[in-house]
Amino acid sequence: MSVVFERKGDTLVALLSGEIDHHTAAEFRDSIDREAEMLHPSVLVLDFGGIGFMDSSGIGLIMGRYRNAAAYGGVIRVINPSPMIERMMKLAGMTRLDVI
Amino acid sequence: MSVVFERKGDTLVALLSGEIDHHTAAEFRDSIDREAEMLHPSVLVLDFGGIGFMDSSGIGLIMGRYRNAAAYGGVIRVINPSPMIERMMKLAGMTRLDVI
Amino acid sequence: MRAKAKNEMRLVIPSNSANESFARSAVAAFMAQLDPTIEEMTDIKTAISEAVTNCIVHAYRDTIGNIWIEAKIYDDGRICVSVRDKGCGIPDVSRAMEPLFTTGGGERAGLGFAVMESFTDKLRVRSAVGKGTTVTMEKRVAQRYRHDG
Amino acid sequence: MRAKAKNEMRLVIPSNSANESFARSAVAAFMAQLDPTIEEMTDIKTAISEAVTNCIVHAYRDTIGNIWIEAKIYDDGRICVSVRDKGCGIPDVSRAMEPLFTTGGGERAGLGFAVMESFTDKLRVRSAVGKGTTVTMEKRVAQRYRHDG
Ligand SMILES: Nc1ncnc2c1ncn2[C@@H]1O[C@H](COP(=O)(O)OP(=O)(O)O)[C@@H](O)[C@H]1O
Ligand SMILES: Nc1ncnc2c1ncn2[C@@H]1O[C@H](COP(=O)(O)OP(=O)(O)O)[C@@H](O)[C@H]1O
Repeated sequence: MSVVFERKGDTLVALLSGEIDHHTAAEFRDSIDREAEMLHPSVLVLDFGGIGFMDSSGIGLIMGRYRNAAAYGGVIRVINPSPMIERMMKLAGMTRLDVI
Repeated sequence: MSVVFERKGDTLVALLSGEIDHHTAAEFRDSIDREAEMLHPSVLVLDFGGIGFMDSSGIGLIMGRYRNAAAYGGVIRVINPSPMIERMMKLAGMTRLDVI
Repeated sequence: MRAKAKNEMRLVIPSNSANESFARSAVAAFMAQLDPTIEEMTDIKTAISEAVTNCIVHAYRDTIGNIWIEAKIYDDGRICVSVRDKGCGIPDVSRAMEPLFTTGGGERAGLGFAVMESFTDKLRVRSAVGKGTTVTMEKRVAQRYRHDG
Repeated sequence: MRAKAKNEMRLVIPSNSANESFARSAVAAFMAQLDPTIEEMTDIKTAISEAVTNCIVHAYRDTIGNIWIEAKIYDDGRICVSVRDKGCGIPDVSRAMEPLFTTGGGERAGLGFAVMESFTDKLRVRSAVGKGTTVTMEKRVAQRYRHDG
């Protein structure tokens, strides 16, 4: 797994690569939270374009980041989910969340 | 696994692809023998360029074709072995066989 | 009458989270004999990942225990996988299976069973508190023409 | 003193020849945790393929029986794999291990043990006629720097 960060003004983009399961979710979480804690970006973009596999731990990862961002007044956006990941997000009712 | 044949005069080239183990060796053997029985080529070329994995069943495959060819006065040649396959052939003392 | 399995495998692994990816890869490699599509393969991998994660996160919460995985494939293209633990068990299975229900805290989505249900054709959960849990899943892989029988 | 295994797996499969490729893929997927080179991976896959094939071709010649595969990995980068059958056994192990010796007929090269020996660091064979055979192999994978510990 790896996370590459890019700052665009008040937006932080996290480009995730690899597979997301409960094991790797902890690593993704730690590295995203470390960066977001420092910057408190008003928009945190999670780019799932490099994710080849994801189970429901990935939904937990999104929900956890959503709560963290909400706590300091930020929002998150999910971009480039594969059809598989979209299907998982629908299962989670995530069309209502502020994620595209 | 698959075998593609090419005739060049008295030479029959068999282009092998896939993995060779005891399970697939039987399929490789049947399809090579069927063609060789019909044509009795004076040179049977086994092209290992498309073989991604091979265990010692591949050496058995070569030795069996060598014996069959010898029975009707033909010879065989092995071409494009990977370093791994070459190592296996050396283990079998196959530098002495008429195989390059 | 139940068809005889064409092939089967049994796998035992400790509940290390590093084994989540191994378990789904192993079942996928076994399933390759059915010549599934990438999507069918991913569905099964995802469902296995959920079941194995539940053993690691819930069944053996603060300990390491064994996970038993059994897979069978049938001539008609079905794959049947069971994932078993001897962990804490589930007091109320139908409640546990409700989407979004979780006892796992903020980083769990409560969607494991929902995913297993949605990504396979059949899901059965048997559990006894203090004894453990067995999850059995079945999926039919579309039969395509195979040139080598 | 023997180091404790960092991870392990046990796999049981019937002696279908279709399982040769599954067995080596499963061990390779397990071994991935050691971050081996492609060549180290291929060495182990080849050795496993030989051991499993021997169970199928020799141990259970005209029948189907179970094959037990156990793999352990250690913090120092070693992988240890055993392949066990309850088949016919080997009457003379040192003779069987001689290169080119085979009871398998014209399509067997008699090189299985030679390959296992050459492609791993340690090979041990224990066998009892009528009871079965256990082959144990060990290989050390070069330790490389790992950024995620
Ligand atoms: N193997 C298991 N052993 C014990 N409890 C389990 C097991 N699997 C599931 N559970 C219980 O069922 C709940 C719902 O599981 P699931 O739908 O997979 O969501 P999640 O894993 O995100 O919590 C878990 O939070 C847990 O309480
Ligand atoms: N698991 C086994 N059970 C019974 N006999 C075996 C087993 N493994 C090997 N043998 C015997 O040892 C011989 C040599 O084995 P090997 O070096 O692997 O070559 P090959 O498999 O090509 O015969 C075999 O021909 C067989 O007689």
